[in-house]
Amino acid sequence: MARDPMAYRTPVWQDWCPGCGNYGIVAAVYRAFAELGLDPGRTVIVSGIGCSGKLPHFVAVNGVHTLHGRAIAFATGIKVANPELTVIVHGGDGDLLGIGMAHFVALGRRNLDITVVLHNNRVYGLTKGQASPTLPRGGMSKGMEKPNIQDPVDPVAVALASGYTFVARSYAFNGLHLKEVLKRAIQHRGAALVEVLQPCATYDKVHTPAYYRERVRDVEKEGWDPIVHSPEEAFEKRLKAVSTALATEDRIPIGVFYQDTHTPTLEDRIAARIGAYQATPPAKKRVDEGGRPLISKERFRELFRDFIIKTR
Amino acid sequence: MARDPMAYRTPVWQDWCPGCGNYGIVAAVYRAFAELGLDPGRTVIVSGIGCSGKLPHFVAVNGVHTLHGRAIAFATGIKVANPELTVIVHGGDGDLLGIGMAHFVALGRRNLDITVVLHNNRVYGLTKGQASPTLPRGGMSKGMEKPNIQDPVDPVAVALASGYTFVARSYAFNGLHLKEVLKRAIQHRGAALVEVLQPCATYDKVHTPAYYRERVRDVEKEGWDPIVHSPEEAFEKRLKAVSTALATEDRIPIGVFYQDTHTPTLEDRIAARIGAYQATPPAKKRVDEGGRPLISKERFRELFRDFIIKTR
Amino acid sequence: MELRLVLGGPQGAGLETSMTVLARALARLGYGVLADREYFSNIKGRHSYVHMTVSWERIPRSLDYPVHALLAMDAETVLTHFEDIADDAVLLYDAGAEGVTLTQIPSMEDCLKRRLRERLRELGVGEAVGDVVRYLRGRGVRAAGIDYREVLAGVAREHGLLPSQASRYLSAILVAGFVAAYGISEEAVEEAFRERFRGREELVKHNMAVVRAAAPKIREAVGVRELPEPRLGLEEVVVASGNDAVAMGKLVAGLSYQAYYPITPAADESLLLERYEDSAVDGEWVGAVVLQTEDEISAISSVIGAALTGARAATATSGPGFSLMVEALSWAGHNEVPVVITYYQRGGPSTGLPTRGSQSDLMFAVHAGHGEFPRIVISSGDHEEALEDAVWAFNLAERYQLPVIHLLDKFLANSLKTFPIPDTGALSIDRGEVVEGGEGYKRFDLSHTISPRAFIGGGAVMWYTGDEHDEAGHICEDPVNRVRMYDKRMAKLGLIEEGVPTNRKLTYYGDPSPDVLLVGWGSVKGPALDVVEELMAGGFSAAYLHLRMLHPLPAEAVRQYVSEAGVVVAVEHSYEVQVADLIALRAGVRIVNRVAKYTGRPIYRGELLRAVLRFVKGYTGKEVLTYGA
Amino acid sequence: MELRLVLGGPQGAGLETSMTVLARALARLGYGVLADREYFSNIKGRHSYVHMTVSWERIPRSLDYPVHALLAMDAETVLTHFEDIADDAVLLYDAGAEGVTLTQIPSMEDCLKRRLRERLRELGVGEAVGDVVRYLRGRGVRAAGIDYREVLAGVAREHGLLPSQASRYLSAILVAGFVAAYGISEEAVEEAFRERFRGREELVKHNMAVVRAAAPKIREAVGVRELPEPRLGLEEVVVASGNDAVAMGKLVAGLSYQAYYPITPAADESLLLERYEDSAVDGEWVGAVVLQTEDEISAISSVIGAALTGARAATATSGPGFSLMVEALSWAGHNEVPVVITYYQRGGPSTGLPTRGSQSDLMFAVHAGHGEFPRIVISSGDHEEALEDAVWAFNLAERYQLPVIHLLDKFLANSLKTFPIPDTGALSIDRGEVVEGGEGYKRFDLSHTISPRAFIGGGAVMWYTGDEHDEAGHICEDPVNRVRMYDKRMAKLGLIEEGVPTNRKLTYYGDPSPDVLLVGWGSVKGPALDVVEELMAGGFSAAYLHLRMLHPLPAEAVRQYVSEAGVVVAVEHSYEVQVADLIALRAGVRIVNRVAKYTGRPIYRGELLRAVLRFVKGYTGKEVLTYGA
Ligand SMILES: Cc1ncc(C[n+]2csc(CCOP(=O)(O)OP(=O)(O)O)c2C)c(N)n1
Ligand SMILES: Cc1ncc(C[n+]2csc(CCOP(=O)(O)OP(=O)(O)O)c2C)c(N)n1
Ligand code: SF4
Ligand code: SF4
Ligand SMILES: [Mg+2]
Ligand SMILES: [Mg+2]
Repeated sequence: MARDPMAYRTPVWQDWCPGCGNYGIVAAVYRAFAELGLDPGRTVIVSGIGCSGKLPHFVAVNGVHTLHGRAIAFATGIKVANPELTVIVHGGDGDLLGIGMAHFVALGRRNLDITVVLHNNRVYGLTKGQASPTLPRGGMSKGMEKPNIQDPVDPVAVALASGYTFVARSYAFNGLHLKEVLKRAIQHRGAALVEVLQPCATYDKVHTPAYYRERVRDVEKEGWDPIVHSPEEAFEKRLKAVSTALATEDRIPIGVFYQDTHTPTLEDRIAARIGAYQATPPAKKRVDEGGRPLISKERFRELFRDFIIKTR
Repeated sequence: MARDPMAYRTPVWQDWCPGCGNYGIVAAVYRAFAELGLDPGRTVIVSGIGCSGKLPHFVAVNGVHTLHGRAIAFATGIKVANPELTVIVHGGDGDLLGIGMAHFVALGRRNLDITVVLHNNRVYGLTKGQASPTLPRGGMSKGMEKPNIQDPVDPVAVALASGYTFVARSYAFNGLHLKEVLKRAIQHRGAALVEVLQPCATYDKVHTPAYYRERVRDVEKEGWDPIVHSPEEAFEKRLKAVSTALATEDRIPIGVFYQDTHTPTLEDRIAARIGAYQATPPAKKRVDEGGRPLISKERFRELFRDFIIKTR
Repeated sequence: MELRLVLGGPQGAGLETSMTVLARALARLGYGVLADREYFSNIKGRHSYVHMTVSWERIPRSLDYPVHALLAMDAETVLTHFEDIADDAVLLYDAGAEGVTLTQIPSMEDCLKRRLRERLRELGVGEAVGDVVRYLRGRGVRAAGIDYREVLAGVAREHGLLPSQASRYLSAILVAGFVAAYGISEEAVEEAFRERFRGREELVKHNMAVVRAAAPKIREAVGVRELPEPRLGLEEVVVASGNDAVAMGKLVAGLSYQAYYPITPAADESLLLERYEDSAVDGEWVGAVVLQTEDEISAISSVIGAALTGARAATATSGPGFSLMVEALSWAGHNEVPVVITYYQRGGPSTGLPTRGSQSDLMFAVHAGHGEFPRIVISSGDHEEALEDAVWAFNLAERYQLPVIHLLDKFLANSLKTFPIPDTGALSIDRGEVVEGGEGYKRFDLSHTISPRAFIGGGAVMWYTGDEHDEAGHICEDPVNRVRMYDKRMAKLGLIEEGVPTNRKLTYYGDPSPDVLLVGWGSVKGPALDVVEELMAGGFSAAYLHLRMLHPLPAEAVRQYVSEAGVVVAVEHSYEVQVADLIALRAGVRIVNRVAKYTGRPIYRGELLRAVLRFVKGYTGKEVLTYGA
Repeated sequence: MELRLVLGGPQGAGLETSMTVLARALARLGYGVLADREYFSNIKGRHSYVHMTVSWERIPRSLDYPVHALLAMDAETVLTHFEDIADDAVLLYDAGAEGVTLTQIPSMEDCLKRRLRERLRELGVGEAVGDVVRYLRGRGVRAAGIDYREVLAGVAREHGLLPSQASRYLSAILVAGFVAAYGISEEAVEEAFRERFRGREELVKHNMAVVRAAAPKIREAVGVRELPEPRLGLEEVVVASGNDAVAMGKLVAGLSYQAYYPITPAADESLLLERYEDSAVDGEWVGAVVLQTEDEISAISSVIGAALTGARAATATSGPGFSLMVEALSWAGHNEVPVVITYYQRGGPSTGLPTRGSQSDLMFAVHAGHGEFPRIVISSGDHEEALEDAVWAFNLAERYQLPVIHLLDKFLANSLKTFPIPDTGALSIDRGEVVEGGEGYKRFDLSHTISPRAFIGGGAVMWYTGDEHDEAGHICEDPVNRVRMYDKRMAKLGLIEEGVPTNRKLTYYGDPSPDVLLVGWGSVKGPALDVVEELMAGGFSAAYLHLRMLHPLPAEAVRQYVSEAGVVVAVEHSYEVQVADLIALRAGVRIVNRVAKYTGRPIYRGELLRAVLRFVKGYTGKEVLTYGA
């Protein structure tokens, strides 16, 4: 089942800046995919717009590089239409938590089996370093004229408030940890968030590799158990996960904070509505019979009988 | 200072359904405004689209009935441009927590001094009763063909995760409680959320007045102290507020869950950047001098000296 | 040849039930029915009415005034419509409301109140319902004043109901009015009630009790004028709204994914699809997954995603929602993704008149989206066309690999019509060139204008991006590649011009070189055809050019038709009559005579005829139609 | 008369500094400068270049090839541009990169690599930089091969820097190249560095050390050809980008609120406004509050909100962002709110070529939004116009109470230009009719086409809604009110047609009844004027019709100009040449000759001249321009 990580690398030149955390992320992706033995033809990376958004072009699985903030929405259609696919979203902090916040929350409410990898570099990289929704108030990147006047939002807290059933944080240059977390997230059935702390080498002179190296702490190693053992436990666990995940000036927790396997996925919920869904999802539905509709006039009469009236 | 509540009522016919919770809300608005003695010319109600969105037409203060999901965004421009105004947003649960979620979260990050009144009727009223983001999974309104397959989101939890500094819940037909909470929210300096449980008489046959009457509990009466007494306390208080606010099948907490007066408002933050802001906000900035720009050629030369080069 | 009527009452009081029951009963009896529903953006209480044409000779295509019957649930209906009725019309009203005056109707908008007050003063009529009824009686109207409360109380007593329960059957009195005045079979009506309240037999019973209680009194008051025997010769008909027809068409097309965000007047289409989600024929799934998304941006984005996997995917919306879809539309155009957007126009701008009709989004639909990319815009003139075009939309989308906008409107969406069962078996399904892909597959292979399409999940690996791309789908900013890819995309417009037969893109009705040519699209079709018929019956040489593909426009054919006609008149439910602008833009001919209606109400046959006759008599310029409450 | 040059290197390596320093030094010496910046959607590493025209006779208006100097930071620049240079041009390159071959340049896109490989084979030239330099030398090019590493190492040694620190001064070598080859004063350059690195004197010192170290070697290699003395006669100039010019114009206009969401090529405008947020003149605040919002929907919505309170409010964006603003645009049009949207076009569709230019959003800007409502679309042809029009935009918005779209493009946004200080004191500020309001104030008073505007917060109470409204701003669905309000709004278009002088809406340059008339807008102006000049110098009768108000279009004047000319050619940075379509639509004349460029690169003078000459010689149809890397 396991494959060669480098088989997942496309020949496309990776045009991120030297030292960018995205190199760490894509490397972990190659290894996670290889260890999971993902079939490139049955795997899709869906991305938004930003430095992070370029990632699918560097990975030799299907890639859909969408619109700023909309990766989750595109991915939703892909996954619902063909639930056999492994669907992974890569997006920036601006992309997912700013313009795309409505979709980010909606995914939690659906618990669709998608993994969201959030490249948190605290800036808008590709537009030259403006503040993103994770930059602390008062913070100032190299691309800004004035210090930030907006407060940051914590993706872990929002994900937990929105219904994600797998919530984790990792760090771009902790390759092993990130790879393992990605694997667990992909293997989890349900909406998964992996926030990745990603240094922006060009615009963020504060949250550097040195900064993170000193501060990250693996809470699972410290004994945190993210598993929801019974549905009743979920609410309390979520609250505790929020405190466990809380980052402070000198301690940034990484690890899986929360995993709940009791909540049905959207696919399960649809399957409960539509008998044929599992065997014949939308992508595989037969549409015609020799170039003619399956619903012939006779079948039309049958199917829409409620609308049809025989005249006297 | 206090005025006659009925002075705040416009002659416009209120075309909500008989029994609609919105009648309770608008009545509480009249009374809260009257008791606060709000100046109609200096007060603005900004609403989204929905049954709830019609409210400004029934209140004799400035009314801006905007687009579906965008009331907070419009209100942001109004308030930033003229911080002297009292700005109150009224929106539906679909409006604020679905299509408008990105703005809902962004307001928390800014802590702009706006009060958001969320009419939570668990349905899309004006489009005839589809599921809103607060309808429980499996729930089914009278407008739906099939039971809901999406999980609800709790506005209180999201607001607390987003940085709102005043977070409360009340009930449309508990007029006294609602009026008091509205008053406290309006008086609070900073982003305030008041979730109002609002029975939809036409589409929701579950969350009826009887349902709520039995279940609502005033947590403040039960001893909950929502005040953040020092900035250090904020994080813990937020977590406790989430558990305090948790609604279950037989207990729905109402009251103020959280109030933090230590975080500067967006107005404060702008004023720290721009000396003139408090005295001369954008709405009052002088634009011309006798039909000519304030920035004459001479002043242009001075202001943009960095761009101007004297040739040799 | 036809009977016209208005049923009116407060929104939420059962008017839709009366409409459906009457339409279905009449269909069963062999009549053709067309019914338009007019209502406010309101759930309960505002004035709402149904304007219906019943024909014994054909399936009606248009509506007109004056009506032959006004069946009023409340005072507001009588006062609002009293001038809409013919001199010998039937008027059914609540005798208990005779004393109600204009002032006592809070739900009526002030400006209408002011206008009515003035008009009544002009006529020397008082402001109470009773005054108006007296005035109408004087004009020859056959009025039946029935005490509705009394009727309902009687039924309540008889069936052991509370008064509040009985009030739910108010709308059955209107049904009784029709049944009584036109000698309609009570059986047909009962069957219609039974279909409407499937499995809730007590509702059928109580409704029929009301009908039976009220009918004799009404008959007594107005007498019976039996409807002529129907001569349509149909053995079975579909009775459906435009929303229903499109949903049916989509299922026939093989739709398997629809994402939507609720909005008037599109949402009902998605609700019907939801009802059919789990449907099968001969054991095979023929439904679609229907997902209510968090907004329209998500709806269209997820539809694009689904289409990439090979699903026939669509969304349905109206103006505000479409505005939000514009960014993703451009992505779909750029990435050559076959998606269908069913776009029901309503009164704009902005929220506008959200429950009223319009055709004012044509130029927007044609030009929406930044940058240049091919799209197709089609439209349908009636329920039958809408059903058929819903299939066509997917075929075009997949053959040409682009977004297709199916431009409809509220008039169609919400009007109920009887029409023959479509011969869906004769329609074709065209999926365009689909391949498995495999090793080295290039999604944007430049050796074809339309590169063979593989589905994500089918085994091949491919890339899509909103950036300009190379053949594999990777970002590429090279200027030479840019021109080749840009040309490839834009060349589709030429392929469509050649590849789709002109007679599928437009229909021409009437005299070949007419003295008067009407030009229109969408819901203009019905009244236009009827007016052309009347003109021809009056000895004029007339024709109607009906456009079904608006972009790319069959410009050459349009130019020819327009240049061969005498007086040319463009007709549209809008201010600008945008179709004339579009023709100027594409075909280079300027149509100066324009008939515009932008009150949000449909174009009525009579007002259109009068306007056209003015043009025939030499007037040039714009005529604005305004009839209708 | 002019000197043309290209400076190239990897994105993020200081090219912008070289451009700014050179432009400012040249400006100080009295030359006119225009510099276009071409770059990928990338932060570091992709090939980027500056294309500059330096003139001693006037302020340059257009760019052209071949260039007289190519100053290359890296191998990719040499290989990409080697055919862009004149036979006796100066070439500065890194001797240390002579051995670098095509294959060794990962940042170069594959298709370019393939093309170059083929071309070099054709020319019989090897694939290494050294081979190409030898070939160019053979053609007469004066090449200076300088070992960049050595130069930097020397400076590093001298100033005690680490090699990694010294590498930050690479771009100074390009400055040295120019200084050396054209005998530019080192003082002027030093001053420019000082302005660029205000207060960071060590950066000035190190950069100048590099310049002084490299210049003699370059001079030695290529000799000095001094630039002619400038004859422009300006005592002072502004050196600014188009983004800067618009920001300045907005502040002159009295902007007090700008909300934006970062997007190329608009964001720099907002950053400049942010820098001036706290500015005052004579103790009075002249800055604007600048808010970075969560998306473009929020940006435009908050701008509308701010405008309602009386602020002059604006946003700036490009295609993807504008697409998201469309719904709110319709609200603003409906509610008669004066807002300004500065719309910088870039290459579409979708993300397209996000850092390249285009003019392909014209029809979208004119038709964006559901429903019908008046708007104004204006555009500017150069920096001076852009600054002035930024003021005009607010005046139009407030006088006519509607949204104004100021349509610009990336070419303008990112090009640096020298221009005279605008006489802002002579501009007018027109706020339209503003009242206090007070008791009984009606925002949409129907006794005026443009109802007097009161501000929220000024004391009066008023209502706004996206629904159709009555005079007070309350929802109203009445058909009679509907028509009156609709007519009132749409009538503004007529007022604008009459009220704004034609010569403000368009500018006509050249012969009155010319044999060749070019028609264009925006960034077409520069090359078009230069081509007209060249044509006239060559004895042709020629003219250029420059459109500044595109909607409502001054149709009558356009029709007249077009019909009086011989050959008419529409020019645009797009595929369709949409301006010709717009003219067909509004003025009823069809321009068949079209010059299109859609590679994302600007139209160059020479290629435009050649295309126009083909039309002059009788060709009709479309000419596609493609020059430029
Ligand atoms: C609708 C829209 N608005 C703005 C942009 C411009 N834009 C491109 S990338 C980007 C921000 C990227 O920031 P983030 O999402 O954090 O990604 P990063 O580059 O940091 O990985 C923006 C605003 C866009 N492409 N589309
Ligand atoms: C962009 C857009 N999409 C859809 C609609 C249609 N619409 C009108 S009201 C409404 C939902 C209202 O639900 P909610 O916000 O909960 O308000 P309520 O009516 O329940 O008070 C929708 C979807 C719209 N007006 N605009
Ligand atoms: S700008 Fe920052 S995030 Fe983007 S590629 Fe460079 S280092 Fe990475
Ligand atoms: S539909 Fe529901 S929310 Fe809307 S007015 Fe009626 S009762 Fe109220
Ligand atoms: Mg980021
Ligand atoms: Mg609601």
